[in-house]
Amino acid sequence: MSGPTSGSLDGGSLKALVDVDRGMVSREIFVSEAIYRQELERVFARAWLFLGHQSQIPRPGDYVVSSMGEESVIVCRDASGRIRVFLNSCRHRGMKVCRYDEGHTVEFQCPYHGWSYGTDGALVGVPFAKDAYGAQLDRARWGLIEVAQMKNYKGTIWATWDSSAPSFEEYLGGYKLYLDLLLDAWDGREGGTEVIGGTHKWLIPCNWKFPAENFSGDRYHGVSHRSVDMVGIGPSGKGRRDMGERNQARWLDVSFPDLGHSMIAFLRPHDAPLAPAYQDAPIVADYFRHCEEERKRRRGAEWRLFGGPGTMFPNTSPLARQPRTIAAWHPRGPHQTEAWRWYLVDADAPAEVKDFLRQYYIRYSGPSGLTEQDDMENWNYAHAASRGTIARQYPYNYEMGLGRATSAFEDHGLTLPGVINDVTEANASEHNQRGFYTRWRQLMEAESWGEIATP
Amino acid sequence: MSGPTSGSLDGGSLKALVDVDRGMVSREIFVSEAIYRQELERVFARAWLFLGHQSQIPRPGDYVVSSMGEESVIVCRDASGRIRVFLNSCRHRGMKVCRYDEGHTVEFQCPYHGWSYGTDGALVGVPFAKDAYGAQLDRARWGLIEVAQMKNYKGTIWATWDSSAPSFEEYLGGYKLYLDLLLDAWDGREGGTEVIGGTHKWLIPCNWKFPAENFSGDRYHGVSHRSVDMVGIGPSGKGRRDMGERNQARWLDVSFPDLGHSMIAFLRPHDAPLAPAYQDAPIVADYFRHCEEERKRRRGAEWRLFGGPGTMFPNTSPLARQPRTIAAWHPRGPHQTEAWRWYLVDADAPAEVKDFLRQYYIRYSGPSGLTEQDDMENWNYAHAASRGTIARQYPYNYEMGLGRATSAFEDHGLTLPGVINDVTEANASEHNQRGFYTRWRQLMEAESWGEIATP
Amino acid sequence: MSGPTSGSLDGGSLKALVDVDRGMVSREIFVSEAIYRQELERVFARAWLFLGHQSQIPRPGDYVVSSMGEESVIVCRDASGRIRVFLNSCRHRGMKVCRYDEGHTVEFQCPYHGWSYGTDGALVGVPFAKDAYGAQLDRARWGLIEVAQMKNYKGTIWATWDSSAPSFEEYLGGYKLYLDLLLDAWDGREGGTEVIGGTHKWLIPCNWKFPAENFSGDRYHGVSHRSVDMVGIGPSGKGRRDMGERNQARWLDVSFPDLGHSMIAFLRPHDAPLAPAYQDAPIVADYFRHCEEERKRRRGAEWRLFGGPGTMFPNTSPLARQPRTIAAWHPRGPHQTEAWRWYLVDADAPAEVKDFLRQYYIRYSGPSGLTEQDDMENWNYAHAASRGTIARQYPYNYEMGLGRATSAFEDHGLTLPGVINDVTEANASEHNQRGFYTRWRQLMEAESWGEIATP
Amino acid sequence: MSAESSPLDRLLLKEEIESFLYREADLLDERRYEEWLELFTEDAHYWMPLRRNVPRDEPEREFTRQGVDASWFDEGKDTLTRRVRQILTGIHWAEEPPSRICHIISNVQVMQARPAEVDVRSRFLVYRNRVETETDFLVGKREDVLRRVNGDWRIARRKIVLDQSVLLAKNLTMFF
Amino acid sequence: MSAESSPLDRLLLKEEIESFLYREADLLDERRYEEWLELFTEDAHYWMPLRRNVPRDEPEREFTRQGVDASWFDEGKDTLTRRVRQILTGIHWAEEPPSRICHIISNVQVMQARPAEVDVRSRFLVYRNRVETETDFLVGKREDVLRRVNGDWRIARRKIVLDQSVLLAKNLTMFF
Amino acid sequence: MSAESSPLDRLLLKEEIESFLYREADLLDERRYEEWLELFTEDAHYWMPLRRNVPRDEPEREFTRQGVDASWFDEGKDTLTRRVRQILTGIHWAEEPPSRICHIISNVQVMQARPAEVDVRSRFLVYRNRVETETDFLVGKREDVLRRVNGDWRIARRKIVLDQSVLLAKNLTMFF
Ligand code: FES
Ligand code: FES
Ligand code: FES
Ligand SMILES: [Fe+3]
Ligand SMILES: [Fe+3]
Ligand SMILES: [Fe+3]
Repeated sequence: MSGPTSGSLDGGSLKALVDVDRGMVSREIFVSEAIYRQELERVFARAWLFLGHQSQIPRPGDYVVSSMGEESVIVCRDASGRIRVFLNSCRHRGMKVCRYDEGHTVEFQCPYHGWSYGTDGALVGVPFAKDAYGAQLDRARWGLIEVAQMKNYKGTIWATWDSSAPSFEEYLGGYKLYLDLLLDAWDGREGGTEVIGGTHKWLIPCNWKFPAENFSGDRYHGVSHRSVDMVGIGPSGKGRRDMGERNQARWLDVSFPDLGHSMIAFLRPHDAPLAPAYQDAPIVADYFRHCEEERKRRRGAEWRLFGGPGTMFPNTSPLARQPRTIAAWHPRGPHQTEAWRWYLVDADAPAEVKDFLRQYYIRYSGPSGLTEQDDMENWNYAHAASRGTIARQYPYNYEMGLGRATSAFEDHGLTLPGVINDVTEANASEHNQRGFYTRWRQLMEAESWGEIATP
Repeated sequence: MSGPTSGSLDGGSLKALVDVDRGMVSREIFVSEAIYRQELERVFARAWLFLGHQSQIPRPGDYVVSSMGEESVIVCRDASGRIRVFLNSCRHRGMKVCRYDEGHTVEFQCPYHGWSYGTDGALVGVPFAKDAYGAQLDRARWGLIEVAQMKNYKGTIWATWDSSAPSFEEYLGGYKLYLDLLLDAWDGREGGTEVIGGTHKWLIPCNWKFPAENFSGDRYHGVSHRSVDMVGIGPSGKGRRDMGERNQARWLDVSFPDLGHSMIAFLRPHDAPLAPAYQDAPIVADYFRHCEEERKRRRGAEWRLFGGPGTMFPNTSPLARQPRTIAAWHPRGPHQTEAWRWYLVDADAPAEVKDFLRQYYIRYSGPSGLTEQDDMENWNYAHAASRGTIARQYPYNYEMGLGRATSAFEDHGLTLPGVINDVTEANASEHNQRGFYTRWRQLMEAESWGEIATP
Repeated sequence: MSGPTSGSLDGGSLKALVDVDRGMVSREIFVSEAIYRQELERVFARAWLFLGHQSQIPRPGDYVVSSMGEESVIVCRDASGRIRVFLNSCRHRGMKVCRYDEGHTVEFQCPYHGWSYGTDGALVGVPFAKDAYGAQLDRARWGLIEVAQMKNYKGTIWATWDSSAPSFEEYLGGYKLYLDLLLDAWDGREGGTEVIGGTHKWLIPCNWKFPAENFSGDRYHGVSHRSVDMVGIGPSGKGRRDMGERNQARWLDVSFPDLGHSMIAFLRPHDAPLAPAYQDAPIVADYFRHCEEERKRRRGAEWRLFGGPGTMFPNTSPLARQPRTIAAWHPRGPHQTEAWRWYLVDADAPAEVKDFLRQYYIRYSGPSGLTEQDDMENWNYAHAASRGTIARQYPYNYEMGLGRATSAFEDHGLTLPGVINDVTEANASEHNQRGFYTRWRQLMEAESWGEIATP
Repeated sequence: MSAESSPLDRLLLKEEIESFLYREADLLDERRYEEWLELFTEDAHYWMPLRRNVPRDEPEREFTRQGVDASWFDEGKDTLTRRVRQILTGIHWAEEPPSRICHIISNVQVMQARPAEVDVRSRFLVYRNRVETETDFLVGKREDVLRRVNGDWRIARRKIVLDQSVLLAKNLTMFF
Repeated sequence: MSAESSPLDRLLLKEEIESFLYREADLLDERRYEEWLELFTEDAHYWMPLRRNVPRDEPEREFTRQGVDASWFDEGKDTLTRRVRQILTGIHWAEEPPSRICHIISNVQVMQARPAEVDVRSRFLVYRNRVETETDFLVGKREDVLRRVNGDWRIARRKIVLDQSVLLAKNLTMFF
Repeated sequence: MSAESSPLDRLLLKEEIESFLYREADLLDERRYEEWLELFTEDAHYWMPLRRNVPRDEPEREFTRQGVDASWFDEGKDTLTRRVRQILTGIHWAEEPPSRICHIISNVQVMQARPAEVDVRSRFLVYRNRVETETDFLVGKREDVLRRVNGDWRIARRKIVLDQSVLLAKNLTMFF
């Protein structure tokens, strides 16, 4: 019976499957049914997961439906304006209480027998309550199932089902600096970002870890995107993005192995001018040049740091720069992933800037994006070709850049958190992916958060 | 290997999953693969299942294909006119011997190698029998696999694979009185019903127990059907059905927990006149008024009793009154049900009456029925929203009307069999559903019928 | 976790499922998930499998993609002209390196990160090799995964993943004489066959063993094909094929139980003239008459032997005569098979002959073939009707012709290898099928080839 | 067609009919159900029989009989109207949220033209997608009798032949 | 089209062709196979090649070659007739019970008109549903040469391009 | 349609449009992408919004808004051209090997004709099959504005309404 503890793997077998130190990871963890079930219980039922952005539900009574692991959740603002997150399933017979993607309501009425729940999850309406139930039903115990912890971090909404999970701040740890590269306004002010209306949602026939590890720091798959680089869709009309600022910067693979988070980051020279960007659109170029100067003023040396794609463990991928997006990779069985994609802009950027970015974002990203179409193709057939009896006997290779990282990165007096592999010369490494699987194995082995020493 | 005894659950775990006394039932029993496999072995391979109506196969040689659990069976009349039920699979290499839904034949010839079987199941034809097999093949041992017990009860055909199962009469027990409300003629004569030509067959994406428990006695889901009540499809032009007779009656939830059968029933006042019904069609109204008077004459006080939907354990649902139908909920995996629906009328009712009822039945029932379309929607998404890692940790609530039932129901000298919960005041209860799961657990726990004391 | 040894069945349970001596085989072996997984590991990962024909890849750099078990393999000619067989999965992240069915190349470049492999499987190209990997990556250890043994036998290409498997010659054993009936030129010269361009590939909803055992020697399913016999598609305009030569011959079911191979064979009288054939096409008739005379001259008494369908264990089916084809039955889950079909002709037959045969082959064979369309229908519904809880309790019957075979066949001084059942009188037997399952059980029980004494 | 009518007349008639059926599809898929109802005559009959698997030589057993046996639909304008009203309540859960439906209409043929009526055949592929991933394909044929009612075409009879026996959908909330 | 023909002529011709193809679809789906055969000329050729996955710049390798390589169909009227006869025996198990088949025909184009022949293109979605839940979708294009034989159109050549490589059906008992 | 135009004029216009759309489908499915691009005006706009599940009485929330919200496509001729160029590189892996695509186009309607432009509606079933068994069905509607540019029709605007919310395909490398 596929109950809570079914098929759980002891540390031993996991250690054999995921040997990070030697850079070997078994294909089993991508294709095995049993490992997948354990992931649902030990990763997705415990970890902090990304749900959406506060700008999707500005007013009390606004709600949007999101997903945690395989399950549907309601994210809404209660009457008091607090954001609440509930399992989208009635306590009576489990009916999916809300089948709309978003809207505004005072309560959620179940269409099966009519139990209704307030925006605070309380069971407020029960047909024939007095006559049929009398004292039998203790309403207080039968409200919607709420997440154990919820966090609104700079407008992004996160939650976990596990009350013993570390606080969001602990869970985020030193990664804060890098996540903020996405969430702070371009001019360096805290927060100040919003999402463009409309979330891309689509199905990919691969295990959720393919996109998660790819975004965590795969600088190596240039071949995947050579065709788009040839035709050019970038903000300056060439390539995928503006490379000027990258080319003059140090390339850093930043990982927090004890947290599982990572990002591709860049560090500008301490003494270089701004590289030109957004040359297809003067207004946009002006806006960002202005923002950069503001940011420099506000942040000082830290201004030199800018980000690329990354993954916040387990399945949230911020992309801090070009294009500026955030993705969630929802598991849908071991062989399928449902991808959700949000697009971010500075809330108070001029309309022309938002419009320009929106068009760039969608021609780059997701199933219609010239760039990512090829990622999907590769994840699809990499997964499919790894399922076989023979294939599963051969591990994937994560040796690239083994043993080259430092925990004490410093550049002209600027220190950066995380275990950092400078790949300016190497071009790429699998440092971030190794960090991802280090944390993955830790959660998969542990019976509970208690066993996991917080850094 | 998913053999006969694979994954069988001991009583302990089942007890934890189904706690009827407290009105708690785990979602696992609806979504677990292992529990489903055990149901096929311990419920569907043992219980008496409904197959069809004798009026579908009037003459010797007539046959109709039906279903038991996941498997196809041939229901036919042999040369002697006896009704026989066989597994629809050749003994040689398993070919589905009959791929037609119904017809007339003298034998069933297998299209693969041509073994042919008489309408009595005997292996009557074997190509090259003498030369190829000689004495090797003992034909007597290789006829079609026949059910262990078959019963034609008032025209309805039932069977079980288990020779140690109680007789149909024992299995039916005190529920006879209620099943007869469907099967006897409206005027009180024994039997005398027939089915309208054509069986509705369709797939529902939910576990088979959703419809089974819903029909067993769910008076509580009025919200599901509010839209059809608003537009009105009833025989008097309003609502879903004629409520007059119900409104003046006592509402009884009747369950036989030790059998698993149940029905929503009604008891007229001992002294009230007939409420008007079928006001859209004078001829029909006259017919039923006449029948009710006849019935009163024939049945005396018992006439006061009339029925609604019910479920005869495990998966047969008679609906005794408006609309008068019988349904079988065939399991098709834990997450899918194939519903079959037959429509009943008095065999000797006038053509206008049959015609009126036929149209009412199909605008009410099944996938094109204005009423039941919404049931399917609810069962679909109640099931889907119950599959998740978190959802499965929360039981369904069956507390409604706990501890209010009596085993000694009496009204003005009329006693009724079964454990009865009078919900005239309460409007609804989950008494019948609790009875259903009591029996379900009993069969799932028992190694054999021997372990189950017949009441 | 569905790892290498998961769910493996001990000999005991297999013995109970496959009782060849009594001619009983459980339906479980066709429908059980666990048995299927064990087949992938113990049959398909060990046995010699058919991949294609050398005439598909004449020049160095030519390749064709084929299948072993569930997995895709690349069959190519390396620069030196040697035929090599590789798992079609990149060593880095598993990407399907070649997604084309056939072509010509100097290397296979992976579309994900660009590792490239030579036609000899060597990892020849690694982006940023020096900078990103340096010494970390030992290229010699990360070439494409190559089969353990490969054999080009008279133009047909075979391979096995198991280095401890017997050589192809041992594995083929005495079956050589019969396989050569397909692979030698009609006029008796060794080899000299080629395949027509284009391989039929299609999906059948049944277990792979249905077609495998059917081709192994099912003379008994004439009923399946009665309709095509009535309309006539044979080379002489009547029936399915020319029966003249069969009708005057002895019918032999030839099996090698310790190898699992078998064929339907025929032995001409030692003193009879050639029966007429190909009467629809004089040129073709002349060609074959001429070839037969040549063959008689070359082969002497052995000329009397000609072949029909057969199966070389586990999943390759040569059909030596009319129509002259070879099939591979690729497992695609317990309930699905992907069939591949190649069509053979004498390489130097006249164009008219090749053209005539091509048209005959495809009107007979595969999903558009008037004959085999009905086989697919039977395999589909025989499998489907064998999955149920009750059906699985009843074994299939393989009693036909039990105990009638001899290991010392002789006719007018001509002896033939194999255990032979003369069915000239009996018309049919299940001798060959029993041999197939004897070998099947042997491989399924054995932990390794070491345990299996080679005959 | 009436013998005397010219090829061009026939073509123009067919064009009218085709436009009518395409417009009908628009009304349905844009959820303009009340306008759709107006396309039916007051005495309209809308029927979809059940289908059985029977031997090739017993075609008369394949379809359930009109007016006698059960069917998927056997409607007059009254019940069609109630179905529409039910959807418009906004609490007909099976259509809430509304499905995304596409009527691919093809093979339009005018079989016979009488003074005021024409017999029309067409085929449909009805695609339904709803909520997240729920998807149905319903494929088959329609036989209509269209009647000209003061200048406009109306549907007087529609027989729908669905090419399924076991219905491969949980319900039939869409129209055909 | 021949240069001189007027738009109206072309339109009337196209209408003729369309009606012909729709009528053909009716004959097939109503299992009137013998009437369907009459739509073919005596020298008709009916061909469905196999398809391979090959690089974009090697299109010549994609289809198997007529008269040389294997194919799904490579038929004259004689074998088509035998296929029909086989179905009508009532013991062609693959079509017993008969499948429920629907030919959705679309994108009809008259490419070229010669005195007695026209080149016609069309697309098909062939839906097959049989027994209980068995369902296949076969989608692709047809290239026909229709010939006028004493007043009636006949199919002289039909090339069928199925948009699949591995056939996603257990057999091809239906016609295209 | 413009009031004065005769039924025959309208029919001939519709025929022109239909042929245009069928020819477009041929160019796409034959992978003649550069010729396909020529069918668009220089100022062409090609847009496919996202769809949400919302209550029946809030239809305005169903589609993402043009020029403001995210969408599947929001293209000018420039990006369409880049998409085509990318496919033609031969290393756009998502289309290598090339997919087998079929555009079933139906329900073609000329809604309105202005001097130089017509509003056209049509429906599509886009079938994609690639590599071995990968298969997608994408079904929906198109609203085009076609413009006559020195004698030939060109696509000036195309709005594509896909009848899905969660996209049931891994990518959208095909055109609509
Ligand atoms: S399921 Fe929600 S009220 Fe019953
Ligand atoms: S399977 Fe029925 S005769 Fe062989
Ligand atoms: S998967 Fe092949 S190079 Fe990375
Ligand atoms: Fe990428
Ligand atoms: Fe209900
Ligand atoms: Fe056969």
